[in-house]
Amino acid sequence: AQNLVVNTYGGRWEKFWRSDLMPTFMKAAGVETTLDVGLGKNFVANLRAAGVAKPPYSILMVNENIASLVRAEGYFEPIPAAKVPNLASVYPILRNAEDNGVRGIVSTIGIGYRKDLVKTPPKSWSDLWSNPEFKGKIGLYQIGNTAAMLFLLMTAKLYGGSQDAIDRAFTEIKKLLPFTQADWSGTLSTMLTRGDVTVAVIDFPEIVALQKKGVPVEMVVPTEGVLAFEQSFNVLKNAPAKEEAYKYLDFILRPDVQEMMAKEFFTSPTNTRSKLPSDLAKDVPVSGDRMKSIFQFDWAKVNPQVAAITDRWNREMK
Amino acid sequence: MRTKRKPLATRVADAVGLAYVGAVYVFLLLPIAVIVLMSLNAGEFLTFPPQGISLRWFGALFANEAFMRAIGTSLQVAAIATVCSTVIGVAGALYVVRHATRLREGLRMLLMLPLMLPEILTAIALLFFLYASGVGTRTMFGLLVGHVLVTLPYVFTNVASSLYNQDGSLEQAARSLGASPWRAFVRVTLPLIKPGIITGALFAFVISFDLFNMSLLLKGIGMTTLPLQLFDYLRWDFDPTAAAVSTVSIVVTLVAVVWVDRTVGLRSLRFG
Amino acid sequence: MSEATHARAATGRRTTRVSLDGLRKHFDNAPAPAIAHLDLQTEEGEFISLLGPSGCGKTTTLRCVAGFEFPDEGRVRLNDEDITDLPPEKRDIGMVFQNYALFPHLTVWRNLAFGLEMRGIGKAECRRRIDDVLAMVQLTALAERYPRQLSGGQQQRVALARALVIEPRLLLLDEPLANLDAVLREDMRVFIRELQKRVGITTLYVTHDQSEAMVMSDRVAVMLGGKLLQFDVPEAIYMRPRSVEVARFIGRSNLIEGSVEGLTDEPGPYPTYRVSTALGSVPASHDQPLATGQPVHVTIRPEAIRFRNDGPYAGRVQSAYFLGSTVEHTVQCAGGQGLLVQTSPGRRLDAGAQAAFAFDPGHAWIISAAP
Amino acid sequence: MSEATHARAATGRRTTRVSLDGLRKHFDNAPAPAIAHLDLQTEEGEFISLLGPSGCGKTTTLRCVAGFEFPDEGRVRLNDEDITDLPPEKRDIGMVFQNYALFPHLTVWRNLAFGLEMRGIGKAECRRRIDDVLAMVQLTALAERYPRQLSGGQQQRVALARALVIEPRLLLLDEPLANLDAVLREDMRVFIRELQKRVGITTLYVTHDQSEAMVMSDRVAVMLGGKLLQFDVPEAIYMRPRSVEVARFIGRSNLIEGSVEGLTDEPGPYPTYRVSTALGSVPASHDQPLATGQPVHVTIRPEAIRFRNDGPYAGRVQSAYFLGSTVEHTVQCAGGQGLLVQTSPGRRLDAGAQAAFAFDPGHAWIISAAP
Amino acid sequence: MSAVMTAEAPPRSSARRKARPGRGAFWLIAPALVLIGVFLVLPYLNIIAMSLRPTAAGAPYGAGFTLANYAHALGDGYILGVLADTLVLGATTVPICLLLGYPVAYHLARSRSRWGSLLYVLVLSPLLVGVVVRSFGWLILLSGNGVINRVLIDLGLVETGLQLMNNRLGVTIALVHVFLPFMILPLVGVIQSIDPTLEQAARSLGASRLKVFWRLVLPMSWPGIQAGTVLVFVLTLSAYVTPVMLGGAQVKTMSVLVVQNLIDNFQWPAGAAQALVLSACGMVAVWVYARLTGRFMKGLQ
Ligand SMILES: Nc1ncnc2c1ncn2[C@@H]1O[C@H](COP(=O)(O)OP(=O)(O)OP(=O)(O)O)[C@@H](O)[C@H]1O
Ligand SMILES: Nc1ncnc2c1ncn2[C@@H]1O[C@H](COP(=O)(O)OP(=O)(O)OP(=O)(O)O)[C@@H](O)[C@H]1O
Ligand SMILES: NCCCCNCCCN
Ligand SMILES: [Mg+2]
Ligand SMILES: [Mg+2]
Repeated sequence: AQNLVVNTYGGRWEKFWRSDLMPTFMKAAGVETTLDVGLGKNFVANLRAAGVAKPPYSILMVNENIASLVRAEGYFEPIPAAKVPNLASVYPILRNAEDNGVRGIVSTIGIGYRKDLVKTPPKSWSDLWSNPEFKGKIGLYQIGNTAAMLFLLMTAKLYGGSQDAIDRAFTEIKKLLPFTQADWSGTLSTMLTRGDVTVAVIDFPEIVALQKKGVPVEMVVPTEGVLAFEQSFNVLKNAPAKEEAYKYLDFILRPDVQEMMAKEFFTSPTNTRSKLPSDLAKDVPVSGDRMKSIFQFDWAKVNPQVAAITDRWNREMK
Repeated sequence: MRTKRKPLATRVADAVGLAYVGAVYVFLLLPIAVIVLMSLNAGEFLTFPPQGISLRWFGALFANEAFMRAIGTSLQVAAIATVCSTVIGVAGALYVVRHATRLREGLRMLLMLPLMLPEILTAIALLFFLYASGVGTRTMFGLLVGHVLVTLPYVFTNVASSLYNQDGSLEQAARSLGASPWRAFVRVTLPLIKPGIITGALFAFVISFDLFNMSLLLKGIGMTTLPLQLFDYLRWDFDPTAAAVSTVSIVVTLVAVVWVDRTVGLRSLRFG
Repeated sequence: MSEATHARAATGRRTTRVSLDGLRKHFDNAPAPAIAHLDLQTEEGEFISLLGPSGCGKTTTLRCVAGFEFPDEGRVRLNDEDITDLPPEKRDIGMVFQNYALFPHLTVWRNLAFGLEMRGIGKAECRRRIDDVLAMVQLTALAERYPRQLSGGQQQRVALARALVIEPRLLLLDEPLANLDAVLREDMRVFIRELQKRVGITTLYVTHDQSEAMVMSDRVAVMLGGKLLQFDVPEAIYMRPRSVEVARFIGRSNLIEGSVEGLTDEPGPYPTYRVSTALGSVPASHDQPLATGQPVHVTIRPEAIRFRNDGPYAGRVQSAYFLGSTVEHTVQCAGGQGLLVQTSPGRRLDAGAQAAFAFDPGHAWIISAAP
Repeated sequence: MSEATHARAATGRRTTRVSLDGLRKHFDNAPAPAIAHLDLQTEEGEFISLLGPSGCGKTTTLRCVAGFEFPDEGRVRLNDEDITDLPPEKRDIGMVFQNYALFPHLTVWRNLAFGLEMRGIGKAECRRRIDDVLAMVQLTALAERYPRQLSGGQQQRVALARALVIEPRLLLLDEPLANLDAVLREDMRVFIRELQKRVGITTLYVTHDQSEAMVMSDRVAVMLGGKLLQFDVPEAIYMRPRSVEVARFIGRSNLIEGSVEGLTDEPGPYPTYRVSTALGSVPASHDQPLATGQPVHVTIRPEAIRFRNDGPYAGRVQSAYFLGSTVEHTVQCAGGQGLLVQTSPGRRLDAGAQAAFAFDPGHAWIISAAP
Repeated sequence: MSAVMTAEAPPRSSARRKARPGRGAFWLIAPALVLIGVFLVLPYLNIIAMSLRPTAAGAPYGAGFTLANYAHALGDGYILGVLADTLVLGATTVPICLLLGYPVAYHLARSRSRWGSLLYVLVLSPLLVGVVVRSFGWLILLSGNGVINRVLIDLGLVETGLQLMNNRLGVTIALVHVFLPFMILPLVGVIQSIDPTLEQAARSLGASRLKVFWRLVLPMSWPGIQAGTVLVFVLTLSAYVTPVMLGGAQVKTMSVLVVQNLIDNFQWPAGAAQALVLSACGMVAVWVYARLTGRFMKGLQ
């Protein structure tokens, strides 16, 4: 079999891929892999510089919002159900039209806060606006990070009724100012740890990791629903190792592999057939039926506006 | 003017000056001291002051395959890039100083150009160019080219200035003693401009070892350099391993710098 | 090459005739040629000084011989071998630079070994030759020093030794003493000259110091503006200059304008003429026939004039400087002519004194306007 | 300050006595003191040369006077004002450095203006003074040039002008001619000396070139190893050295060992003794009483010896060098004594010739072993 | 690498012959020319072309050419503001580096201390730590609950923590830190080459130590000041990691904006145009500066 280039992020992601995922996949499928570590946007920059005809990857894992953009440019193709049997048991909300890409890993995003520094813990997203305790102590992401875009679109939905109510969302988020903007999860974690912020929009796996290190933080699944970093897996139209890519995707979607990720990595299993042990329920608060509570957005509508939104965020949120 | 009889006003002025200079040195050292102390932290977090002293994070580092690989890659890239930019830069400086006539200033500007252009834009330009020409980023080639481009001006200025300072009649003396042009270069010019070359190479190495934007875009698929690895690592994990890596790389570079000091003396460091 | 070298080593000396034929060199961007036209032939083993004011083309001439500059016209020959187009390293010429150009990264010993190594000469032979030369320049004890650890005079001797150890066919020296102080310079002059005599190597020596050229040379070539003005033994250059420029440049001299009155029959190695000048009618020698009425200059060296109470000429001493071994007077004569007179301290006159003086016709030399 | 300046400007000259009293300076880490003990008093307007071999403490002395070095002991006084502890900028002393130390970023004009501006002197006065000084050093045309656009001699004159334009109380020159070539050096000597005479400023001049010191100075201070050996007018230093070291250092001299035989009654400005030497019994002068049998040296200058067929002493000419205006002979005498003899070219003897010679007792000077 | 210096002897013609060392040595510069020509100039031509393309959805760029990207980059108040901020950042970092660096350079150049080498290591130290970790060190020092604020609070100098980062101040501090070596090293070289007798000459002409510095040493340091300031300015303009890590969302520099456009938002044509505008401004600034300061260096070769 051909060597398959597999991409992932750094830090704990890379560690998990190297020590667990890749050896297991090798054992299961007999495919040699090369791990490419980076950021979603660098992968895409590479892809676009290379062009549709000669992609450097066969399969690409990126956040769904980014994937949808590249998909529109014709880089990906639908995944044949026959080649990837596990596709069928993925939660329907995580599957795309024509199975052009599938969201295989989900890290849900809610609210995290410092138990010791917050008197009234938040229960819902709206508490961010209403609890005066939080004024100036809120941590959000910079607009370059997917989470910030998710938060914006959700605000539009909550306050304006639909994801299209971007203006309203801006108006509302500006009411949260001043808030601290982190460029990535690690920074936000540090700020929480150090008490520079006491409450943050942050993904749960990050909070769990902090708890394991003994930081007094707690997570809240907001009543309105949760956001999520959805890792979208896409097979390239002109993939140099297409068969191996299918095998890899099928492996990722396997119920047991999803359980393994949840255990080591605190992501929410995306396969309906996965069973989460009860002792994990506290660390992975959103799974099974609650997967429905993940906000979903139409990225095709957002993508053309990304530049304008970024621009506006740059100007207004400071 | 340095004796027993220095007037009081002079001594006071000297003391004030010395205090100012000392403060700048403290400023230079501050973040580095913080990082070294953090790497010795016994606790779980990258915090300051450290919660006890231990070497556990160095253990974690040496056990971390990804970091060790990244360090290896960075050393390899920096070494190759340094060799390339040194060879190209020395030859270029020789031409510009000793042979160029009318084009001298133009050529000098050209060789300094990579320093004048924003690194990130150069990186993107190169990325497109590499794919357009079919080279791509499957290999280290593009990354190396980028590093050589960025480090070339550092070698060039250092070597050029030591060539300017070197007396041209030495080469002629060698010729009149029967040395061919090549042997005159190897036996006389080269040893004499060695400090310039080593200084330039030192800069090239240190700069390449820490190059971020260029590496971010041009790194070969499946590889990573230390600054990238650190950046990616800190994105997700904020434990003192990152500080430990930095401490190790400070120590490694320090050894290199001390070696340079022993061979050519840091006092020969010049720039521009 | 190594065979030839051995032959040379055996004899220990190599004498060569240098011949510059119609040399011309005009640098780009230069208003005038650095060498306008130069013909110069030496004998074997001669010590020749190129003497002239700054910018007259001395260095350029030497560099053409060494091969660092290629003449526009003309040929450079060593013993009839045309070397004009050879690169410097094939010419087998030893050169001593004004700033010595010692290799600062090599010890004295390795500086000397450099040229021998370039010739592929074996270890033992190298050692022997370097030992010899070091002894010759009295630097044996300093072989392991680096150039910067040597005094100016010592560096100078290393530079000389380095040029000599390759036993070159010809030795070129470009103002090798210009960087030394007066005391050291005097010592080195004697040293170089005696060494050259002992080794017997043909030498071209560039200087703009006339006394240096006088003391050291078998013959002196006086240059001006890229041309050769006079090429002769030092005494002839000093006593019998062919042109006003040479007289002015070589030593202090009194130049008196005048016109030829006629030949006399005074005895002497050269015919004596009478010349009508501001001082009156003056006897002076010349070796060429001169026409009556021809405008000429008479040159008289300051030390050739003697104060004598019965002297035929008179003037007033304006100043007298004590120079150690001599006293130098300026004398204002009748007719407005100023004269320089040098005497021993015992015969000095003080400023303000009236002076009568005389000189031998043999010490007054005529320079004819059209040479 | 500005009032004083005007007073000065009016007179145009400021003369000063310098007095160094018991100066001592020992650098840290130096094995011996740079100045061991120095007493030296000048008259107003005198031109004094400090003469001595390298390392004898000349520069250190000057730097103590200028205020760049503070002496360990002793005082520096100008006209009885003790300036030992003043910083250099308050001393009002003009200094000319060996390498000129012209400010490369300023034009000639602004180099000269520097010291005046430091004194807060007004524009018009500045202009007047600079114009004057520029005319004096003949550089008016070059006022807008930068130092690097000037020749060595021109730079030298700018340095001089810059020191003079502030109308200092004292002028210090530290080997200001050492970087010039021989021809230019001679010109500059005369130039400096005449300028100094015209301005009348007291001057300390450092050199290690004895002929320079001789030509230029009113008095010469000969130093060795941080001590003053002799301080006198040039002629006395030359003709009547007080020690063997002075005789050796000043000019070429013949030093003959001997012992006093007794006083003669020959006439002359100084008593004449007979001294028993390798040449035989020799008449020589001295100004102090000497005991019979006392070991002494006799010094005779080469130019004081004359070849004369009836001369009382004999030897063999070993070499004869033509030096232009003179010829220098080495003569080997009976008893193994070697002598240097300098004659005019007309009286030369060739190498190998037998020579008889003589000298005046007035030109042979006795140096007593214990001074 | 053979036959480095000069070519062979010139032809044996008796016409005007010249030594032409330049020709044979041309290949010495060839590798550098190839490297820069092929891997810098050509790619930039491509970028320039790209900056003239229209933006398009569903493709990297649209067909045809337009000046719209430049019109936007140069016409939009916000972008111009960021550009101005960036230039101002350069223009503040440079003098601070100079102010901090000059005394250190002077001390280093004039000290004959045995610790000289150690001091050089100290000066170089910011370069020995990677940019990411170095910035992180500053983060630890400057953040709201950072070391500096805690010390200040413990000493009772302030009540609540000062805002030392996520603003221009933090970015400037970190940039000054890392670029100081680039200011100090050229200065050391120049100051070392100032002849100490010049200072003595000035003093003997009546200048106090302060005046000597002001009228002599400083003007003569201009070549070093120029080299250092240009270097620091140019490096500041293209700094990326430091503004991102210490500026938070509050400090946007052109580099950050360009990366956002080119990398995050895939707005290649617009990003390229902005980047080129930045480069052009930088180069023009350097050129004007070199022109202006050139006057101060007239006498200094
Ligand atoms: N490379 C060159 N390019 C142009 N002109 C030159 C070059 N080298 C020398 N010249 C000019 O040629 C003339 C002769 O120069 P050369 O160096 O031979 O003089 P020189 O007699 O050695 O003088 P000096 O005593 O000052 O050393 C001078 O006018 C000089 O300016
Ligand atoms: N800064 C110093 N530290 C230690 N020793 C010094 C220093 N300056 C001078 N000396 C020593 O003091 C002695 C006198 O030095 P000085 O410079 O006065 O000599 P000089 O007569 O001017 O010699 P030269 O003719 O070589 O210039 C020398 O032995 C010198 O080595
Ligand atoms: N811990 C959650 C990781 C989600 C990955 N998102 C990457 C976004 C990069 N911009
Ligand atoms: Mg010359
Ligand atoms: Mg001295």
